[in-house]
Amino acid sequence: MTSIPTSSLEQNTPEGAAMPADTTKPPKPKRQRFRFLANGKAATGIVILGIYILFAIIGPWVAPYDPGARSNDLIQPPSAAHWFGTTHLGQDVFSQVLVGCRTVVMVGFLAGVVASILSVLIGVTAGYLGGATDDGLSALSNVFLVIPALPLIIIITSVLESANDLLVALVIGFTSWAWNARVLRAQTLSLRRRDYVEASRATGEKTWRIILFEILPNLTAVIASGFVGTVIFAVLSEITLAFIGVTSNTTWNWGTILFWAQGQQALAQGAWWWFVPAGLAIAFLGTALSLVNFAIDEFVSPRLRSAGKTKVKTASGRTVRMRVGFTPVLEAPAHADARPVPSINPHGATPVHRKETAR
Amino acid sequence: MTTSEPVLEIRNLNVDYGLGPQAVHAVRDVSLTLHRGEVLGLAGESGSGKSTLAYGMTRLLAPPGAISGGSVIYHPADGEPYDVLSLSDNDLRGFRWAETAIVFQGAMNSLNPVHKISTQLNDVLQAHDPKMSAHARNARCREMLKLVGISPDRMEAYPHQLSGGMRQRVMIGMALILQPQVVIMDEPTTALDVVMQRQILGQLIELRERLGFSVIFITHDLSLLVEFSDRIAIMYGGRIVEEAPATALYKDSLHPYSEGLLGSFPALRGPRRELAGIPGSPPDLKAMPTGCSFHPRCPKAFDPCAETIPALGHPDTPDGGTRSVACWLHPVREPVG
Amino acid sequence: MTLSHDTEAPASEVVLEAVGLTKHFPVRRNLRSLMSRTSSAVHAVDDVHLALRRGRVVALVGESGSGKSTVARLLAQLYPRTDGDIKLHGASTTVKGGRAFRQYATRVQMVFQDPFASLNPVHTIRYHLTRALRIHQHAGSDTAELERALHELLDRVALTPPERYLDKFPHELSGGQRQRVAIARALAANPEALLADEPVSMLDVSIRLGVLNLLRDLKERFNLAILYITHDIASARYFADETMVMYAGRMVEAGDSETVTQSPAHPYTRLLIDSAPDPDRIENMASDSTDRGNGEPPSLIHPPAGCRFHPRCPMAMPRCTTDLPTPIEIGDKPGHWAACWLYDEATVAAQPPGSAAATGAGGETAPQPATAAPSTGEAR
Amino acid sequence: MKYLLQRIAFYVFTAWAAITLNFFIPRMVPGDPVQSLITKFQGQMSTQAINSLYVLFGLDNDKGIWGQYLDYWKQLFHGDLGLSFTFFPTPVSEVISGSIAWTLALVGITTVISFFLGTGLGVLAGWRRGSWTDGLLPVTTFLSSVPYFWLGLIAIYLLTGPGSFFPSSGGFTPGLVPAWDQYFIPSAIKHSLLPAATILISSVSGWILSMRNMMVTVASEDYITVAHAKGLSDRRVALSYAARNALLPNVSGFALSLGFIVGGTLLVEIVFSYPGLGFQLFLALGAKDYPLMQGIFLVITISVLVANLLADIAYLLLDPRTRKEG
Amino acid sequence: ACSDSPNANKQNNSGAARSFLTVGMPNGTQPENNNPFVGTSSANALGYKWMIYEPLLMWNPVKPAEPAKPWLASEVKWADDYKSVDITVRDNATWSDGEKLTAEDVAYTYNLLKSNDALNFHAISFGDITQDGNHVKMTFPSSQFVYQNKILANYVIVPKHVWEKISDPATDTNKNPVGSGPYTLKSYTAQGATLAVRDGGYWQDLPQVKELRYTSYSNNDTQSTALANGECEWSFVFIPNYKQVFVAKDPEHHKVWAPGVLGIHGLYINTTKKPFDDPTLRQAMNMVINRTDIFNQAEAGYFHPEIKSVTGLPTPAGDAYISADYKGKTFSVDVAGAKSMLTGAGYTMDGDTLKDKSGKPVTIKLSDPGPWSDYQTTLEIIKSNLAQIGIKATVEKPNQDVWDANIQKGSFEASMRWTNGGATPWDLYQTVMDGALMKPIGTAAQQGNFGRFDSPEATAALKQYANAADDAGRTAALATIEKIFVEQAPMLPVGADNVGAAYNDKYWTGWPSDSDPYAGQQPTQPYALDVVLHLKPANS
Ligand SMILES: Nc1ncnc2c1ncn2[C@@H]1O[C@H](COP(=O)(O)OP(=O)(O)OP(=O)(O)O)[C@@H](O)[C@H]1O
Ligand SMILES: Nc1ncnc2c1ncn2[C@@H]1O[C@H](COP(=O)(O)OP(=O)(O)OP(=O)(O)O)[C@@H](O)[C@H]1O
Ligand SMILES: [Mg+2]
Ligand SMILES: [Mg+2]
Repeated sequence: MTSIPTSSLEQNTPEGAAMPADTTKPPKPKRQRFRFLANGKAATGIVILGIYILFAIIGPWVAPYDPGARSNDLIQPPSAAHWFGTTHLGQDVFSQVLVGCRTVVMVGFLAGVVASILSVLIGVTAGYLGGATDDGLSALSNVFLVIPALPLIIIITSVLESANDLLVALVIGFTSWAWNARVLRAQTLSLRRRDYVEASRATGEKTWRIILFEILPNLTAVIASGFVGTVIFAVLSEITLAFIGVTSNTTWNWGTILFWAQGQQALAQGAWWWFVPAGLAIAFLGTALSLVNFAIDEFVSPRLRSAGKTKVKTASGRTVRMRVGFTPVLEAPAHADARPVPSINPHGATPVHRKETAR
Repeated sequence: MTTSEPVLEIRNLNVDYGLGPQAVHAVRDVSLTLHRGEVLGLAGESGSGKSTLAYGMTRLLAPPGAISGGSVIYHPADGEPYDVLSLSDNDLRGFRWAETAIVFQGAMNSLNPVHKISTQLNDVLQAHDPKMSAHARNARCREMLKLVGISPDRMEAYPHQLSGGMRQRVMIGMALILQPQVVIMDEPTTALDVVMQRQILGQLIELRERLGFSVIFITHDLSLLVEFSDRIAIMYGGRIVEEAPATALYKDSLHPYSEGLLGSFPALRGPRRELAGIPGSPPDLKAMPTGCSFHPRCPKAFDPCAETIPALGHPDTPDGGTRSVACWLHPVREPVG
Repeated sequence: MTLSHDTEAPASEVVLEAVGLTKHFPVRRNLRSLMSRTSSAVHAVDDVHLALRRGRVVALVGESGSGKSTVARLLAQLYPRTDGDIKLHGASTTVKGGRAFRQYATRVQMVFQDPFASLNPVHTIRYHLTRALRIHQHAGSDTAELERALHELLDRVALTPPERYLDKFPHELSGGQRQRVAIARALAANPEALLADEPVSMLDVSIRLGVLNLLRDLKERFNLAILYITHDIASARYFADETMVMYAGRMVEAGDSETVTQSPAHPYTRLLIDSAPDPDRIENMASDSTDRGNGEPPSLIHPPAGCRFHPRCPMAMPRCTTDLPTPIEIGDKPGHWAACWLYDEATVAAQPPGSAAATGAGGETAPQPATAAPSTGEAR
Repeated sequence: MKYLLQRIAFYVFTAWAAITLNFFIPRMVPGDPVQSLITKFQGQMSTQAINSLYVLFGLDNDKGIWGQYLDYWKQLFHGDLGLSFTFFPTPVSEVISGSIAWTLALVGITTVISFFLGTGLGVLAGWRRGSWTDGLLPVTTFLSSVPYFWLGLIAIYLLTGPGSFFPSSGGFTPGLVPAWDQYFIPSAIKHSLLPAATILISSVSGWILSMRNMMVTVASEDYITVAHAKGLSDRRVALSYAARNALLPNVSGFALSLGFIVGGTLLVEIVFSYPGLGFQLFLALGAKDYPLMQGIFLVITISVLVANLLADIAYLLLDPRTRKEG
Repeated sequence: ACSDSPNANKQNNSGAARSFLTVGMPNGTQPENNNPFVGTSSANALGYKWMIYEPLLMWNPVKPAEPAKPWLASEVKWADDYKSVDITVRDNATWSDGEKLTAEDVAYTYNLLKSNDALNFHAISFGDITQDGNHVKMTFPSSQFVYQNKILANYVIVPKHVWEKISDPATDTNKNPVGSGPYTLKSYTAQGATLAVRDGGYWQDLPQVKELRYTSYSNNDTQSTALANGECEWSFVFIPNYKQVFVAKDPEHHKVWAPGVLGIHGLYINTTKKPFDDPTLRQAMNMVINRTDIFNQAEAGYFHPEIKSVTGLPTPAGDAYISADYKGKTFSVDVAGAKSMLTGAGYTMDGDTLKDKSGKPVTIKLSDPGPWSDYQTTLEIIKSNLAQIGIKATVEKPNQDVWDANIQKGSFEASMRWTNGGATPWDLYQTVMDGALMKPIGTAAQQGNFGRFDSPEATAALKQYANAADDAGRTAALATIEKIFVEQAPMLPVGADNVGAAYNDKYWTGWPSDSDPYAGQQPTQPYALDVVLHLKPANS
């Protein structure tokens, strides 16, 4: 073998034996951006969420009636004219649900964004910087954790005279970041001494860039699930507040519908159509968000992105389950040369009990 | 120590990652026989499928790994041989550790961080012999720890309280606690300095002498293999390309890849010699070259190499009966498997 | 493609120097010791002196956990040091962060031990390298230039064709490929000193050889000063100009690589060299495979007094248990020293070597040193 | 020692900050307890009563807010929480002690059950990924997203009524006196079934989800494969190896959720007319009953802090690695 | 478990005739407090204080003009100027601890009120209180005509020998109440109180209900559910669509009675805000409010009986007070009339929008706290009513505290609110129009005149009514008051307070009704005792 002191290993390839993988133009990196949607759950979630967002945007325009308009059809069950029936004032429940969608979605997402930003700012900063900053910020988030959120929201919304949706969203956002901040801080603590963070520091990255581009992407799953959790929490809070009549919002949301329905004892009156749709609408929104959450983990981690399904069909049509500890054997072993394999005797000092005869 | 009696026969084993067209064939058509009492070294390019082979034959590969063909015949000390791959889950559980134990690549992650060493040792005994008394179990655990040179008073320690070397030895002790016939060790010493490495291996060899189990030893460190194992198998691109007694392989390797490997490691002692690497880069498992997967890098490649995959067989050499190779340069007398 | 024993590089300028470098990691106590007032620390690195010169490679070997990586990180100023000094071109430097740290980073780069951990799993190779280039203003002014720089980098570490790797995520690469990416990232800064922490540990021997060749080439072409940390002493012999041996946080021996590997002076070095597997002496293995290296590495929280190796040393003398050995010139080759009382003639005269040696575990007898002046382990 | 002192100092500081906030925030609300009382009784209380109420509540002598703050701390140090306005002149401590047992019994037990049930199901769902348990997730997600007052009201509508087994409200049959006897206990249990089920249904899925996710993560750890390789039974691997390790985050979540028992159940108590503390807090908010609010906030603050401390300790006990790092 | 369990006798009451009555109020959890003078006590909130303690007189608000029945007082004589009263105390009443009830106790009680502002929750200014044998004589600095029932029928008498030992009667929770009523407190739990009938010694026949079980429900919903389920037999609570929610559940026994009284609910208008300072505009608004809709849709057809008389006085309680001018004059929706009245006064209709004299569109903000759903519904209806004359109304739902502050400080445009109530129309008119209560905008007017209605005439007439020496003077004053109220429309009356209840006569009959309105029916008011005394087992 000749000795060629060069820097490149590859140059040394014996001529004529070119490497197929090297000479062919590498395939365009195909990042399956929408792989995410291949996941059934995530796709369902996205679709439902899409519908909600669509209605949040167009709801007020497509609503068949003015949600507050009285009519003479008092407490009517669902009909062609009123899909979800009417209220004690003859208002159209369907229109109320449609129109209410906007504030619910708006408040939920705004609060989610506010809380997520705060929790990231405070949690990650505390975790990454450590020291006195950490102590201070941790104490702050502990205080916010200790203050009961719902009462605080009630108090704050009552201090602010004309509490509109925006305000409610902000208040919810400002009072519900602490839990996530805690989680993020713990997570950051474990990340900040990771080699790749140290490595990018050693490369000469600036601190803000390290936080933003090295640490944050690895927290995406946590942030996302925190965000989803906060959105659900915010929606539930908003609706609860409206339901108990604390918020003074004059606009419609599903909590307002439930407030009226409950104030008029809709269920006891037999007017289930007044009470049920809004609750279901909330539940489906929450479900959609959770479903999306399931897939976020996979989506943000390049490693998990390639992880396969759990159940697979083999060529011969059998279904095998991919599971840890028991690698599936895809083909039923049928070896012409396999020796006959009789049942096994327990052996030696370590008895092995087997019920079944191996084939 | 070594007999010619087989204890584990791997036949035409194929292991894939993923399914269908996406599948990566990480182990292809591997046939390998482990004899009673021998240390079989497994070396090869990184990514050539050594770990996959080790986990595949015990069905321990994590998803998306799947076994797509072949059989693993186990010969118990007494009784008839059987195919490990077709055992039911329950039988497989009984088989594991009692017959074949594995020391995994990273000792750090092999021990459950929240359980004491004693618990983890005890677990094995309890699972395989529920009737054993607690006292007897405890005695056995102590014995095992002593055997691997860990003072039994460390029984109640948690894994993080032990050094890497100690953890490694705990794993070795655990692997031997049921006196299995086969111990598979996957790069058990890569992270350790040579002193520690030698210490552990020395103990292992000594134990083998006493207990008579067989070892499959996976490592990149060829010199270590030559020193410690009876036979060495070299893997490349998911296949076994050569298999021979350790000294025979070291002195006179037949496959150009083995030659390349042996020519690449620097010697610590003796005059400095020229090191020749293997040119080219490892094959892409997804786009394997046709024919012999080593041919694009092989300095001796000739016509058939690019076309047909050479079969592993006993070569036509004087010691051909004890070794096998898969290379067109060496006409095969008799195929293996 | 060869690692040839090339001609001695001219003794040249010191780029980076460690003077009495010390690092103690405070340990958090457990519940029980919460109550006691003692605060303890891991003595990871104690009083380490080391100099990296232009165009030369210094190998750092030693047992695992002896503080090699810590030395590298200290030199990269990733850890604040407990004591000692780091001199860059003779000037004492302490940088904690901010601009000064980044300035330092352009001159001293580090390759981390574990390429699985040191590449951010969410970023592509392109991102990693682009950042490195950008930070050190080697990215050029437009995308074409950047692309060229990226290609050049990957070419340098023999990841060709570059397009095949640029857009991959770390987990899609093999260990060896990652290690090369890590090296490429360090090279992007065009540093003066490269701290390479076990850069080839995960590679099979053939690839390992390729990477070392690359480093050697770079060293020669760019006059790089390299610190090469490894467990593979044989590669240190071939690749490094100078080899230093660490044990339990302390330097125990240093000298010209060939000398240190062929005629080790310190008992620990000898143990290390003897332990290294060598296929050429298989025949002798059976006889002495059992009697080496017994005993545990010492606790670094409560390191042994005197020489830290004395509990395991077959030739320990009473003095070894009390007095910290100072570096003593061996005299066979210039610059070869060992921190061992065996080379202090006065001590050896007063106290026979081995007189304080611990009897090996399992009643094994310690190997008898042939002479006080240790023989070089010439290949048998 | 220093560590312990640091922790204690940290908790003391947090407690101080939270209590201070709890003092000031309610007082930022416009209006005062007397007006709230009058509006609460909408016409049933004449406006002439205003003066007598100011005198009664001791609000007639003006003290600056700082003076009140100091007084509050003075009171606290004497273990005195003051007199409630809404239930004047009942001492706050009496109001709280009267209802806290109900909250603890209903929500406490339910939280514990929910945690164990959810964690158990989560273990199952994570371990048997790809089996029927996958169907569990959408269902529980759906249930957890339902506002629980809504669920409770539907339950009341569907399941209670004349002749139904389930009572619609209250903690026990009116006329009974709390006592450990064969009349009261069954009655109390019967009354707690629906509210408990409501809380359970809407909270259990959180535990299921987090446990499942942790299980999935842990299942890919090497030591799980090793456990399988050891030939341990599936149960043993699932419980002693996977679940045991996956449990850690859930445990700290659980400890914190214990802290939120008091504050978090307002609506169940309202909907089912359950005589608990959450509802008291709601009333106190509406009535601007500062002493009662502060008292309940204090209980919440202390319970959250204690829960935090417990979480710290639980972690220390459960994860030997943290024991090393503190 | 154990035989001495306090619940031992509780379970076997299903077979024989029912001996207990379940009473509920939607007041939330109540800690035990039996102090009858403290409005916040559980005894007051649930109303059981009226079963333990008794007043001197029993007054029936359903027939306010009728004199109150003697109760602990066997006779009451007011001076003509209503500045003093002479009370004869009944001599056959005993306290539940066996002591005799004497005039000394009565004098003690009133002296307690006099010397204790905190207990004197009707803010009565007492003069001298003297006792002489079984007589008690009280004097007052001013005429107490309008307050007479508050003084004698609303304060209960407490035993001197018990209360003189109490150090601070205002903060005592009176854990062992000793009263003259037919019931004693048997047990108290967080959910409510249980009262047992006395063994004897009551000055009248003991009631047939042996046990009263009071439960405090968390809110209206739970209370009405309990009523509908039959768990609770008697309560005063707003039940939406009560016919379906409550009555239909057991039409034979589930009943609601809701007589109106002299206290009303209406839309207060801030008379300082332009253009609502113009009585014409207010009157026009008054003309378009659809009170029937409000009654049926917002008040469930019963809760706030519809006000028909233009004087704002409810029928039948107020019938006797309607002045001759307005007898028979009732509200009716008259959109056209309102419009023409407005255009006549210089307003213009621009399409659907009403413009005031300066040409600005007339808009109004209606506000009430969100949780008051009947008011909210009322506002919604008013909003659409006002739209008919081109007034664009918006409904706001400020937080209750904010609303409260706004109302008192006069920073509102219009809001539904209640008035005080009493034995005469004086209380309700005073709340709306009394200039003496008026405060400048921005200063809290706590007692009334929230709309800042500035009418010296009205103020004078109110004062005259309260202090008049004879009926003629009162009638004249009232006529003036009503005239101002009708013509200036400072507040648009909508519904009356009711003193009825929702009840269940499956086990107990004898409840007051339209045919026999012997008392009001709220379980928390003084007459509750009178009601209980009338109850008889249904199957007897
Ligand atoms: N989850 C996976 N999906 C796809 N390919 C995989 C996966 N895991 C491993 N592989 C591929 O399978 C091949 C064999 O891997 P294996 O771990 O057996 O190699 P090895 O010989 O043990 O290498 P090393 O010496 O580095 O441990 C590798 O090329 C690797 O890229
Ligand atoms: N951050 C830290 N905190 C506490 N102790 C540490 C820390 N980092 C390293 N140590 C300890 O310092 C000692 C030296 O560690 P170091 O990583 O430098 O060893 P090394 O020589 O690089 O070992 P290896 O060959 O295994 O990489 C070890 O005992 C280690 O446990
Ligand atoms: Mg491997
Ligand atoms: Mg290291």
